[in-house]
Amino acid sequence: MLPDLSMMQSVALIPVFPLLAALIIALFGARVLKTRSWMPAVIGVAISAVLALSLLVMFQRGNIVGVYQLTLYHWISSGGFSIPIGIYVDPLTSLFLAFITFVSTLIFIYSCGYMQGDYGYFRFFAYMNMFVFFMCTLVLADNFVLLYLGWEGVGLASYLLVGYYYTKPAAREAAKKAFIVNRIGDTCLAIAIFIIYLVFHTETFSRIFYSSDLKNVGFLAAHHGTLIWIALLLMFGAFAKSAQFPLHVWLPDAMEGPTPVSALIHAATMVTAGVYLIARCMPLFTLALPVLHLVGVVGGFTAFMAATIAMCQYDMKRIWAYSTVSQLGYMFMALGVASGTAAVFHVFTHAFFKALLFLSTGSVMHAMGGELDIRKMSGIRKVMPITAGCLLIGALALSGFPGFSGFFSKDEILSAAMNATWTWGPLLSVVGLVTALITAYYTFRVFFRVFMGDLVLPATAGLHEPSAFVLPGQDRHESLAEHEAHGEAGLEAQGHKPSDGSVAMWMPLIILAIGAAFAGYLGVFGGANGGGWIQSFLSPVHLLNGTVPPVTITPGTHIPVRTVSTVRVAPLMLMAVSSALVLLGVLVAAYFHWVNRRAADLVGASLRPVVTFLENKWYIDELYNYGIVEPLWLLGQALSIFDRFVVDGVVFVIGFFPQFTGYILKATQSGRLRYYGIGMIAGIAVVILGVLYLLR
Amino acid sequence: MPVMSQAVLYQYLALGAVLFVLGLIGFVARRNMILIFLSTEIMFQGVAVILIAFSRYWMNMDGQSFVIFLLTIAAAEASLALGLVILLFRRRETLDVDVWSEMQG
Amino acid sequence: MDYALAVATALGALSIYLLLPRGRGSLVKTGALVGVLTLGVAILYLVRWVGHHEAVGQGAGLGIFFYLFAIIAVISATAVICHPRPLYSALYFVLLTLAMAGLFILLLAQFMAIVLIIIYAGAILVTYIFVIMLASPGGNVAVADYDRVTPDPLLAVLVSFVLLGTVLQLMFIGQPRTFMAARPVRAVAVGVIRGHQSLSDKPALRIGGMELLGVNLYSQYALPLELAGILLTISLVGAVMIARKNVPVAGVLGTGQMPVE
Amino acid sequence: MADYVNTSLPGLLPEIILLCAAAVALLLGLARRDVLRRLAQWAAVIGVGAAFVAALSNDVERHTTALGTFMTLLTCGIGILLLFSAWEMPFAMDPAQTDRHYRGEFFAMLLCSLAGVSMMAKVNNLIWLFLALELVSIPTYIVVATGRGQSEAQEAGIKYFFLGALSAAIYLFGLSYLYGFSGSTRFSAIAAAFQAGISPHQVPWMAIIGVLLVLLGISYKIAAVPLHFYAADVYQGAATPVTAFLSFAPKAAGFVAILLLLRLTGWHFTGEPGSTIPALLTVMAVLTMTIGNVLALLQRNIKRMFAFSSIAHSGYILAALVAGPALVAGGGWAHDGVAAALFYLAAYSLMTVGAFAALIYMQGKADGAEDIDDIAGISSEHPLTAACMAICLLSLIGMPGTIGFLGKLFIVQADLSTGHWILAVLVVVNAAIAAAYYLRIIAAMYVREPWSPSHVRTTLAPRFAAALCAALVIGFGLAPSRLLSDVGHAADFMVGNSAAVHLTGIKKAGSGSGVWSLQPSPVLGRNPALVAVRMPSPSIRR
Repeated sequence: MLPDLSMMQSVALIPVFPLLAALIIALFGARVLKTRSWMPAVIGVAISAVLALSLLVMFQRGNIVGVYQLTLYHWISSGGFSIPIGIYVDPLTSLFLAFITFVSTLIFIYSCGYMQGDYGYFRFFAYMNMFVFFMCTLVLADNFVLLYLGWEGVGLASYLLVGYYYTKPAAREAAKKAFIVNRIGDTCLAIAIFIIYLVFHTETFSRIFYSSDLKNVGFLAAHHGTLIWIALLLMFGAFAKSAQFPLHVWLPDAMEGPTPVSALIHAATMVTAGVYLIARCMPLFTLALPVLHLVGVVGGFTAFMAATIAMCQYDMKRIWAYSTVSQLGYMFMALGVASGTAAVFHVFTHAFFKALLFLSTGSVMHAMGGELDIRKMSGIRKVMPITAGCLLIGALALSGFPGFSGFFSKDEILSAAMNATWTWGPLLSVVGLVTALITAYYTFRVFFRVFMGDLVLPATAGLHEPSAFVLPGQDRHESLAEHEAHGEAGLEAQGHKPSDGSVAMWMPLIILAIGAAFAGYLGVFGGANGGGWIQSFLSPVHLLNGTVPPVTITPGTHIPVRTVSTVRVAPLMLMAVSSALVLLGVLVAAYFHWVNRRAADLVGASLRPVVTFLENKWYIDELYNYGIVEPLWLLGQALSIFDRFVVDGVVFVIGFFPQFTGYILKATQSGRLRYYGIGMIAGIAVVILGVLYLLR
Repeated sequence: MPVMSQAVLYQYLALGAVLFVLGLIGFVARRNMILIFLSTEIMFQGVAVILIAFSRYWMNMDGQSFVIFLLTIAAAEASLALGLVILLFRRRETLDVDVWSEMQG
Repeated sequence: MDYALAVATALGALSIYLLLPRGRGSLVKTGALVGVLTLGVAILYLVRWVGHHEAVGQGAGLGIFFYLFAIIAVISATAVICHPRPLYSALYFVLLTLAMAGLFILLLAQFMAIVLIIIYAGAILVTYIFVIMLASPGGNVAVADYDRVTPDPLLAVLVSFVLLGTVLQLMFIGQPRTFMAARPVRAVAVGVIRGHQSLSDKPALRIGGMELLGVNLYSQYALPLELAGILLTISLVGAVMIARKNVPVAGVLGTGQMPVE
Repeated sequence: MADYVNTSLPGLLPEIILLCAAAVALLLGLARRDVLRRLAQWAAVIGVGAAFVAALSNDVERHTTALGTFMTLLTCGIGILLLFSAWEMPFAMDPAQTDRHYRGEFFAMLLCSLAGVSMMAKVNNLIWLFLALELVSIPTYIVVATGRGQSEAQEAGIKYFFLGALSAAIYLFGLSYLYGFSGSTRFSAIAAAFQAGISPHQVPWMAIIGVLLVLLGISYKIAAVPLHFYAADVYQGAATPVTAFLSFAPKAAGFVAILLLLRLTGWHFTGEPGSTIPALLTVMAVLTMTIGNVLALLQRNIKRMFAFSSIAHSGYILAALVAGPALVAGGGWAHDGVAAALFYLAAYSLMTVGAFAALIYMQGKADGAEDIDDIAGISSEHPLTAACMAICLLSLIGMPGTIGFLGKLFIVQADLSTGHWILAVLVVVNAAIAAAYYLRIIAAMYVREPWSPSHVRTTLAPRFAAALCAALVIGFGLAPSRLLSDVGHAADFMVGNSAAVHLTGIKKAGSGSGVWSLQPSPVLGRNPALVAVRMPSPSIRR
């Protein structure tokens, strides 16, 4: 059945509406729209969401089959060199588009309430729209150059948004760090793209991935090394954007941006660009198996590392940031065992529950006047019940509690790793299980600390998020001090009592909560042959799971043919184990952070009499604590220090090196005519000396 | 008309190079703006002698024509230089070039 | 590497280093001594080199004049860059111009020699001296500090003489004929390519080559000649633009003084 | 053999028009009444426009060359933008000065310089080359020194002029050797001499020294290491419209001169000792882009930052020249380093003039806004100008969709396809570093809030120029085929002819770097890579 052409062209409009909205806001935001700037933003993204969802429906109904490519315009075409601008639509694209625009719309609606009264209201929406435009371009691109446009564009938007509260030094630093790390990745990606052109003489996906070269043994043998380099460089590009070790350092710091930005960019969409890139380029990666395995190993390590670090953080947003890094690690683990479907499934569910968690946290932040330290608040479910409920659902999904969305997608990954033909695949699976335990622990640590127990509110509760109205020259502490001077009366006069916020804020939470709770069932039911809907939906993208005909490149390197999408139900054993571990994690967290918050402190004390032994239920909890939680906690501390000093240091050096060189070179710009003359003559003398040397 | 040998030519080339480099030294060693520009004139003289020697060697007039243009440009630049020197002297009451080094870094 | 040449270059560097003005502890006499030594070594080297490569010794009779004018030129150029008084530098530059004119005559460029003297010694240098007199603080009685002390003589001399030494080494190493193709063939070849006639049989050369120069200028370089005229006009206007005092407009400030920052 | 560069008087019509317009502007600028003086700028604009039309109607085959036409069109196009940017210039002198007369001479100077740039591509002997270079330079010396009343301008003037005279002496020294080596000043004779005189085992030192000295002397004009020192001080000190002019005119002239010079050597100065030229170009390219970028990182003064970025961009173009004309069959046209260099030159001119025009608009009457803080948050008050500036800056970064991206793309591909892997990677890495300081400006404009109300110029001309530049940056970024074909023809001319000259009698150098050696082939000059350029759209000269 032929695809509906007009429909396909309307797909090309998906990025256009956010772009239009961004332009309208940029041009008229300051003068005309002002506080109404949210209107074009939300409308633009909502139209895109409708279009994207209808595209999804068309794929589902079979109106469109397989891959559809539409060249809109020949950008450069000259001789043998041509770069078209076109769209490449397959179920993968459609799925990404759908959740990007859908989640964006919800977050935009949320932002209307959240950013109310902010100093640069219109700028915020202009950048957010620009971001959605670039993200959609990235996903829709039919060639690497266009993809690079989107890639750079989301980086630019992210840079502007992280540095949004430019008066905060931390925000400036975070923006700078995000910039440097992303530039590393961008550079790698750019070089990879150039090499791809040199090897394949085209940049278009369809011509590369379906190229007969990839089945040509001679071609592969000739280009084996080059293909490894391409995959390696693409991998580093993906690592930087998706915050994988050692390029993950920017993500936790990027939480300095407004919370909706964290939710949209640094949790739900932009960071998944790396996953998209590798999933899209899976045909290339399957020809460079060592690199693919490296992706898996680094993913596993990152998942574990970030989870342990998350255990010993106190800032809620930071915990979720590390959890994002960790969950992205899961996705790369799946990619590493050539299971794109599992990775994409997790991206899909993660978008819902992570956006939910961030937005709930944003509500907490909004209500508590910007305070996010989990030690300073407790039992706030009493003042903001909706948020508490939503955050609980999000936490259940994140920790992979049986029946919630995270459970199914995580299990898909674990079983894919377990079933992988690669020798070390099962080991990755084990790492994933351990990480699942830790994840459950730190997730519920936050929940129990903050929402359960007695009501304790931080001093700043009731203020707006302070950074939202810090003007140039005014400092966050000043506004806090001002607030404290006003005292309780000031609270009544200036702010409002802590609550769930306006409808615009809690409505999206509830919708996201529904998604977070039930999205996972799409991976189990609704499919064609009794399998999951996601799997059968993505099955036309047969390159996603490395189903490339086996080619022997060098003796001993045999590419396995695996079709993970046929594994519909994960082994029950694995499910049971992971459920048990998650439950254990939740229980431990509940005990230490809800039931008996002192217990953790008591453990450090000396042994107690038997009575206390019995009173303390055989110290089983403490045993767990000693045996599992405490060592992991220490490991987390250690990794956190490593993170802060070593990895950060390396990034710092990379950013610092040009500046340092600059300071040395600065001496040459002495401002004196004579020295400039001497410099010129010296340069020429060196050149002529070189000639003398060469002529001898 | 005796033909000029390469050996004789090289004497002139050496002289030209020496004059050129003396001009370079004057340019970078001295601080007086007028002297600095006078040094560039020495460099031009060095180039001129080389050109005329080549002209003699190749028995054509291109080198001499070149020198005419060289002198023209040298004169044009000299007029600019002197104008500039007068302007700068009016501003700072000195011919020291090191005074003019406020922009740097 | 040609060691004799290297020694001569190094001696020259030393001499210039010593000769550059350096305030009180002046070493001019030592510098001059080293300079004379340098010239001696250089002349000996050149004479030996020419004798070695010149079988017939054509034009040897004129060699003495070359050395005479060359020595004057080098000494006066050195004096220009080393003299603490700018006025003397300018006068030495006149001497340099005269010596160059002598060399030009040796090279059968009589017209160029006259032009050089008229333009440089006659016009440009007069302007220079005028500006020096105009712009010298204290009217040329005292020598300014910046003229008496050279800030970085070593660096300047070192860098420049490395350049000179390298160029000279390149020039004199090996047989000259390996560096330039034999001329007759090339001259003919080039002449054929360009449609130029060889000039050696033209009587005009003997009377200074003015006729040929004129033909050359107005045929081959007619367009550049026009350009040169434009350039002169521009620089004239530019010099006026640069050096003019600001004309006060009646009623606006009206001091007519250039503000001094 | 035909003349090496075949230019006749009708071919010089655009330059003649420019110079006549300059004379008119000069006379008008000296009129007694200010009303008449103000006609000078209109005379200038009309002159440039007429030159543009004259260049369009020139017969490429008979009167001039593809390169000459391309450069004239580029010069006149950018020239009009520069004139618009400098529209208010004669009024914007130092407010402390008492002279309130309108200075029409300024435009005459700009026109003369533009004529020099345009003429540069049409010269056919060394003397003419020298005069054209000086015709470009001398007016710029004047406008730098007189551009504004502050003492910075005078400091810039003396640095630029004196060091310029030094560089002129250096390249004259080299030119004298080139003449001495070949016995003629004509390009055809020099090329023939290079053809005859070079073999791997016998390299005339005179030729090498001559070429190197000319190359280095001219690299002053393009602000390449090691003759880059002056750039920052001069760019900072000069009035902003003059700075904009400096970032185009001397640079374009210098690159064309370097191209002509390399072409004289037959592009392939190879053989073991002769490989100095590609080696030198490589080292210069690497140092130039790296030093320019790292020093730009440290600047807070926008004009100074642009100065260093201008150095860095010269480095990119040099990197393209290293690739040279790649006469490898089977590749696209983009493998042609010369085409990449010319394309980047055009791209760079557009984006930098656009950025400067926006900056001029944002600056107050007395060139107030120089520090990056001065333009903070300007986007909310002047969204259009800020957007133009942002577009030009993104293009300088190399954002896809802009002309700057294509420029870098072609350079990197030219380098990669000729085997200069390291150079290509360094270009990409440098582009990454460069983004830091460009984005700082964008962030200042868009993220921050204004600290103080900004005074912008009231005139629309610079804003118009900025908008036009931004539109062209995007337009050519999305539809580059016309520009590509023009550039392709120019490069075709440059390479094709030299290949024909050197087809005979040159054997491929044995070892060497091999990078610059020509592969003698029967289709040289009709090289498939170059012929391919012809196909997409009809030639500029129908």
